[in-house]
Amino acid sequence: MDKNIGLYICTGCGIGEALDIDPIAEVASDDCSISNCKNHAWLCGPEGVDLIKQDIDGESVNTIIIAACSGRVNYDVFDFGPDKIVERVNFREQIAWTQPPKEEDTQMMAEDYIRMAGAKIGRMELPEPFKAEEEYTKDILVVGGGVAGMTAAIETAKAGYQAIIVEKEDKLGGFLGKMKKTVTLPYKDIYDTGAEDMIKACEDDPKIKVYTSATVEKITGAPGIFSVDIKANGNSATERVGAIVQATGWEPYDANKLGHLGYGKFNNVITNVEMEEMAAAGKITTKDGKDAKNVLFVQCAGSRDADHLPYCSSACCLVSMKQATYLKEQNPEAVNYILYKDIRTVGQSEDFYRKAQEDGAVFIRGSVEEVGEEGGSLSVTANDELLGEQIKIEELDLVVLAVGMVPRSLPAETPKIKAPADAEDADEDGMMEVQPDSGFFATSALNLEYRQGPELPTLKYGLQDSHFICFPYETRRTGIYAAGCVRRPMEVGKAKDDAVGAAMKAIQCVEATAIGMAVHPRAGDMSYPELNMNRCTQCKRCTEECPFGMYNEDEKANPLPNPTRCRRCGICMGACPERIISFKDYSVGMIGDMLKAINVPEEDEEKPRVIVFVCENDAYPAVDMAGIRRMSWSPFVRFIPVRCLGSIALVWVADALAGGIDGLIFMGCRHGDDYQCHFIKGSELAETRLGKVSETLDRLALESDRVKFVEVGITDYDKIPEIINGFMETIEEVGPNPYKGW
Amino acid sequence: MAKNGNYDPAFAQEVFQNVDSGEEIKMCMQCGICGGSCPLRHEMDYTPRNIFMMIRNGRRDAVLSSKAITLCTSCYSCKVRCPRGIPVIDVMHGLAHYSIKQGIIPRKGTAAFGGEFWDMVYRIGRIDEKDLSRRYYFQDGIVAGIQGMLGISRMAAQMLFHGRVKLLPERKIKGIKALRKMIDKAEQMGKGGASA
Amino acid sequence: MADVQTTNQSILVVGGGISGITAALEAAEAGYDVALIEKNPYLGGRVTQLHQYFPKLCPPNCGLEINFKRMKINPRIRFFTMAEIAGISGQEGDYDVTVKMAPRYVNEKCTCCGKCAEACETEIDNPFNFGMDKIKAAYLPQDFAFPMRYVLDPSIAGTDEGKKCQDSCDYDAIDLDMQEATFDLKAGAIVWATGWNPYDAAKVEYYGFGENKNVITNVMMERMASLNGPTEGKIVRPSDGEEIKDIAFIQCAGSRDENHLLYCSGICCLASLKQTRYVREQYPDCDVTVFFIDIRALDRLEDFYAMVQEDEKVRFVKSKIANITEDEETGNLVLEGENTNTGEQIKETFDMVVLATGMAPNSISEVSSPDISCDEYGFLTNDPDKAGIYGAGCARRPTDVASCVQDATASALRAIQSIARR
Amino acid sequence: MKYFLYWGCSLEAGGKNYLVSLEPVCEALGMEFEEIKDWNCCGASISYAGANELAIKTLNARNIAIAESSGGYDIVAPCSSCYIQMVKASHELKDDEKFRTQMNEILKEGNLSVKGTTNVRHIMDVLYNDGDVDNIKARTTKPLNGLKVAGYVGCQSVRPYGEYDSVEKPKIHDKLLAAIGAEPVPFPKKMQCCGSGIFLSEMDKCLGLVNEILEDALANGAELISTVCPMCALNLEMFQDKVNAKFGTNFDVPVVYLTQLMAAAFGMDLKKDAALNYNVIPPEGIIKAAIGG
Repeated sequence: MDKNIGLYICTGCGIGEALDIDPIAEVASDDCSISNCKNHAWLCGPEGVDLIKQDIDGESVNTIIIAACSGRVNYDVFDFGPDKIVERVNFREQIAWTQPPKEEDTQMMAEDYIRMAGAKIGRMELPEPFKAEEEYTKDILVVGGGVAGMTAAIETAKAGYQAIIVEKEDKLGGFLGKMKKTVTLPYKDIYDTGAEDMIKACEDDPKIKVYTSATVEKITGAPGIFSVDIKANGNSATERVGAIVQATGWEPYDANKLGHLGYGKFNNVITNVEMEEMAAAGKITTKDGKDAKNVLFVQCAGSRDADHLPYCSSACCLVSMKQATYLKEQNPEAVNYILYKDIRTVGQSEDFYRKAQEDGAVFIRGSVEEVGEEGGSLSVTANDELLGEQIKIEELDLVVLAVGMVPRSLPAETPKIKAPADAEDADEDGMMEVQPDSGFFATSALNLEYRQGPELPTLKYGLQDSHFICFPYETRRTGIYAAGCVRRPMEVGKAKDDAVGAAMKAIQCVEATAIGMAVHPRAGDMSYPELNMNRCTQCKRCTEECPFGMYNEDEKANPLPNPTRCRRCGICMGACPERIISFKDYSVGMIGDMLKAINVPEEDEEKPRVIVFVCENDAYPAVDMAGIRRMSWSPFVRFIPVRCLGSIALVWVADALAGGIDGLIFMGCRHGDDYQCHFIKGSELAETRLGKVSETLDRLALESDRVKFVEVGITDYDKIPEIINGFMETIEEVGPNPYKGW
Repeated sequence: MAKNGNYDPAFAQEVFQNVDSGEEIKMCMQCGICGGSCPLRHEMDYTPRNIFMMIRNGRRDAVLSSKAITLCTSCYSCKVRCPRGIPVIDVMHGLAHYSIKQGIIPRKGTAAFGGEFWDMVYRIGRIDEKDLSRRYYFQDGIVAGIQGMLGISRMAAQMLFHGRVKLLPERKIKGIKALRKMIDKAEQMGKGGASA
Repeated sequence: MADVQTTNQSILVVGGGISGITAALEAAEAGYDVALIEKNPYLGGRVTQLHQYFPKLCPPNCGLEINFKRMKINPRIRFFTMAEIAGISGQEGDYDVTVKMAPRYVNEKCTCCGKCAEACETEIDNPFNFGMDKIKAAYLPQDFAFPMRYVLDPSIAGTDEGKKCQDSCDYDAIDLDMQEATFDLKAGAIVWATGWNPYDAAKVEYYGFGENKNVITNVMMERMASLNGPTEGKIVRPSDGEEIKDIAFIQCAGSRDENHLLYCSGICCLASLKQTRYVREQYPDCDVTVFFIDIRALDRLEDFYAMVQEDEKVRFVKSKIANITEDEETGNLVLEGENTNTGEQIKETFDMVVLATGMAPNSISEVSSPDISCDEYGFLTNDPDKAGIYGAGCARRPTDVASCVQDATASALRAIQSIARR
Repeated sequence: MKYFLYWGCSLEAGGKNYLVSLEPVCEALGMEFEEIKDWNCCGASISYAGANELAIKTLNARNIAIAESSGGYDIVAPCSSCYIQMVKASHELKDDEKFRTQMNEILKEGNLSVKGTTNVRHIMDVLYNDGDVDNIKARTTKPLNGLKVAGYVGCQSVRPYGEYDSVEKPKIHDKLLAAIGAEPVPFPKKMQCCGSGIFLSEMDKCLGLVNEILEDALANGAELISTVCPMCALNLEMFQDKVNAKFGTNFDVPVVYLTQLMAAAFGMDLKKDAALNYNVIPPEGIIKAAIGG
């Protein structure tokens, strides 16, 4: 579009006291040829906003630079509609509140920020939303027909969308279908599972299509335009869907690994799943058909055990109490022993713990030492923590092992892939174990045709859970959401709720995709990466480094973008050495120009210049906060917010240093196991890439100290001054950048 | 009866059926606040929580001969704090009563004193303090009695001197016969177990 | 508030905590109009008062910042702070709701420059820090407050102090004549996410909260550990500001208790485990004791428990502490109870005690609608026969942040279904 | 206002000074007492040695039944032990229909029946809530000018039901003391048990409890201890020499009934009404000094 630029400077909130406005206006016109520059003592006030509106209407200004408070404030006041470009320059938090007023350096800072804004605006275009050639569909695929899967489908349909269930068994229902009863809210008693009703609801609802004895053979495409090949009862079918819910559930931990608890050794040592099936079938008996009277439940059988399942399977306490209730109903004289580590009936389910106690279940805190058989009945020797002794329970008809849940996504053994040449952990055949957070790890369920593997990356223990506490549905494959026990072990009621949430996310994704809008965390972003392919060198960096598997690859290793999978982080832009990836409103050239726009004083002026790239999600707000708290730091730094540190192109570093900039700081999110980067790998990638930069720097005879990476959390605002000033000291030591003034 | 260490539900059943408030112990989640609240906890061989644990385990002898069950001062701290609403004190009293009934008598003193107390209530419907203490101290015969009495003689004398001893012996209440009938009925309707 | 355009196609979300915010955003990002009502002067609710989340030990503001950004760019969401529901009529698909707005005495012209706070001399107990410190009566509720706007405490509204603040403001953002206002909304469905309150620790009398100066609650501990808390993030004894050497955590202080909250509050175990990290980070030599009945670390959270158990400075004792007495001179606290593993009596002295108090649902009793049903504890039950109003997060069950967000996401779909049904 | 006064066995003997002093005090506060006809012992907290729960509750149900049939006024119990026994029974009669039926079946043996409508109240409750603090202040002609008193509450006067005061941090005793011009001292052990009914049989163990209570009272500057239960009064007053012998202490602190202090503060006769001469450790001097002659 033809840009008609207006610069509006606010002199309120101390800005007027800190800066001389006229010289800034001159800079704008001289260096950025922005002739239309107005200022107002209260720009966010009615008059101020009118001032701008008049220009928009009168002077047809369509590109607005607002030099006032942080863009995080008054965002609504300065919203002039989608057809205007608005750039905020942070004069208040970053200058007026943190720099000494009316000083040369303060003034220079303001003028630089105007130059940078001018440069940025020059390269900015209004995003045009992506539109795929194929027609978008809003149907939802649900893989797995257990309680979570059925719920996801039913709730999807209730909201008016088509759902397609693919279930590998010949009947819907999963474990719910095998249960006699469930315990769930309000936890006062045991309740009907409702499985039959749910199955019927799925089969009868015209908005739900059910494939049983079916598997997903292949999924190609991307959100809004997935194509799914299904094999059902030997026949093949293809469905087009917009988003996917994976609810492939769990399987019981293999009790054969629990020999020390007598499983496999004694017939009447059974698992809670076997117990459930027996109860559902009618009668709880010993293997030789005698009614069970004395039963001992071993809690955490394999769970909370470093040698088996380190995690807690969440539901087993309630399940055992439920099964104890079955037994009491069958025979009021029955005696239930529950041998536990901790009773974990959280929330209102504590009510059911009390019920089990009222029913007379004997709770023993301790652990099994030996399971034995004497005279046809079982005995359990255990260490009773509270009696502080070894105790023995005899004449047991059944010992029920409360085995935990293993997500179906966990492969029987860790798969291997061909190791890259430089891999340390490659075996003799040049193969290496796949990391859980890779798309090649999980057991086959989706068979995605993705460059980065056929399945959802998992977390620890093969759980397809989200890493994020605040965003529990964030998987690393856009438009594919896990639900139920494949995510984390949970009881039936929770699995239902979880599935409803996943359905919500799926629906949201198809709606956003249809209008070319990004989903979380840049929801609403209409930009998307565009590739200038004729300069591509097939280096594969983009296809390998995108955390969301956005790129496929053709046989010639050309990247094949799937924009509806994209989260708009720009990590591919940062990865590309050829600078061929850019967004309409965010590009290598744009930041490059901003860097060049900075006025770098001669060496003898002793005014070093340092660029601080700040992650706009965490580091930038932290800097704002430091400003609001009126902290202060060296006037020689210039902040440049970026979508994610992962989007930083190394060429910027080179450009900056070549331009005489003395140093650069990268402020990004914490990474490692508890990473906070909203784009998973962004800040980590940035640091690795920087490692490589320093080599180049050394070659240029530049000290690698000139580039520093720091992890800054959003609440680390108190550290901002020391980080910056500390770095300025380092720059002091290494001296001015020799390339100044070249 | 359970071999030591072995779980045997029989005793728990016995307690549920025969001991006043006995069934309430089902609700115990072994938090220990009762033991921590008891004024004589340092004197007890087992805390109430521990007693409940042993009942589940089936340790009849240990429980019924535990001095803890007769060391309850009836201060109700355990009952007001129990997060499961167990009337711990009533259970302890129930156990003491049951154990005495079974002729086990964990603490002679209290059993005798309480016994005398109750006999007097049953006999005349009220308590005659001086007579009660006399009977209490003389239950083991003259010598022990005199020794015991001497132990509190100064106190007794002082109370006498200060007019805090009722000189006339307490008479039966008028309705004593009816009262006894009621009590007998209650004894036979309520828990507490038959004497061994 | 005449400009509030809502229809029976709109979704009303009551409560602007993590659950309410999530419900509102998920619905809005699927293309629905949402009105969000929050009674505090800022959004974010309880999580804004937390120092870190378990198990990642990351700052809640990190996720909130993203959510607020989502909100800023989403024209479909309208939100109202200092607002509460006064009444609901109608039924699923067609609710008429009356909203009551308390006066903030600061209007949307506020630029957050802070002049009023400078001018104001009156100080009030800082509600954000549970009264552990003072704050000017003209104040920004908290550092990351969204919206970034000051508030005047009603106590100075009619006074010269109020006048002084007004005069100090260059942007006539202070309006001392502001009155409680009410306005009406329409909605096709309502998400009820009013969250929780910390259970009143003073009710557990034998712990002497309020009398024993160095007995604090877990929520107070969160504020203490926070950089923007009353002690700039330093964990110290309230009585004398001394550093701590020996601290105790008492679990189930009011939860799983027939005299208080019958249910388990679900989060207190992890909260205390998390807080042991705060302490150990600041005090490499501090001994920590956790008194518990059962440690309840579900699913992968067990890893966090295991990690804390590795710390030889942290001791776990299975005991419900019976009594706390304060040593007059030192302010130290003597804890008594029974170690249920050994049967031994506990009589130990600590210099600070943290009560892991539980979650009490924010009561909705003042508002009645045939479509709202609660359990005996006051949690919403989402009775399937009563569609239209859906509880979400801790208004439904005491639970952690991740579960709240899941539940809130689910509630957004339930609300959308109510509208789709029409 | 009219009440049944259930003074119980102790107030006729060991607790004589309680009975003597409470009557004029309550009368002065406009209360009128009637005796429960042919009342029987409450069973105290020790009867379990000889009887089961039901039998002991029967004792109390009988008293309640008689009261109910002859006016149904609230029953006031000055003895905490009587109070707890009766209030326990009355609660169950009120709330537990099964128990009520069972009990009526038992009472039938004596041609009695009970509805469970009668309230059982402790004397402190009645003094504070019906006697009314302002009224008490008004009656106080000879305030105990700042006499430092440790208000001992004991156990059974509030626990377990806490009907009129906190079961953990009771305040009423202190408020009543303050109302008559005394200065209630902080007294953390005001709720610690004195040994109650097992004192005689477990004297060696219970002396320790008394020792702690007295120690705490004096450490907080108390000049005398006020009680509201004959059992507490007895255990705290009469065994000080034994405590001294056992712990090498030298306690000699007067232990009086709250009603004795009230009588004194109301300007009544220190012997005839306040019954101070009944106390073994003489409080008269201290009290005289406080009220000025």
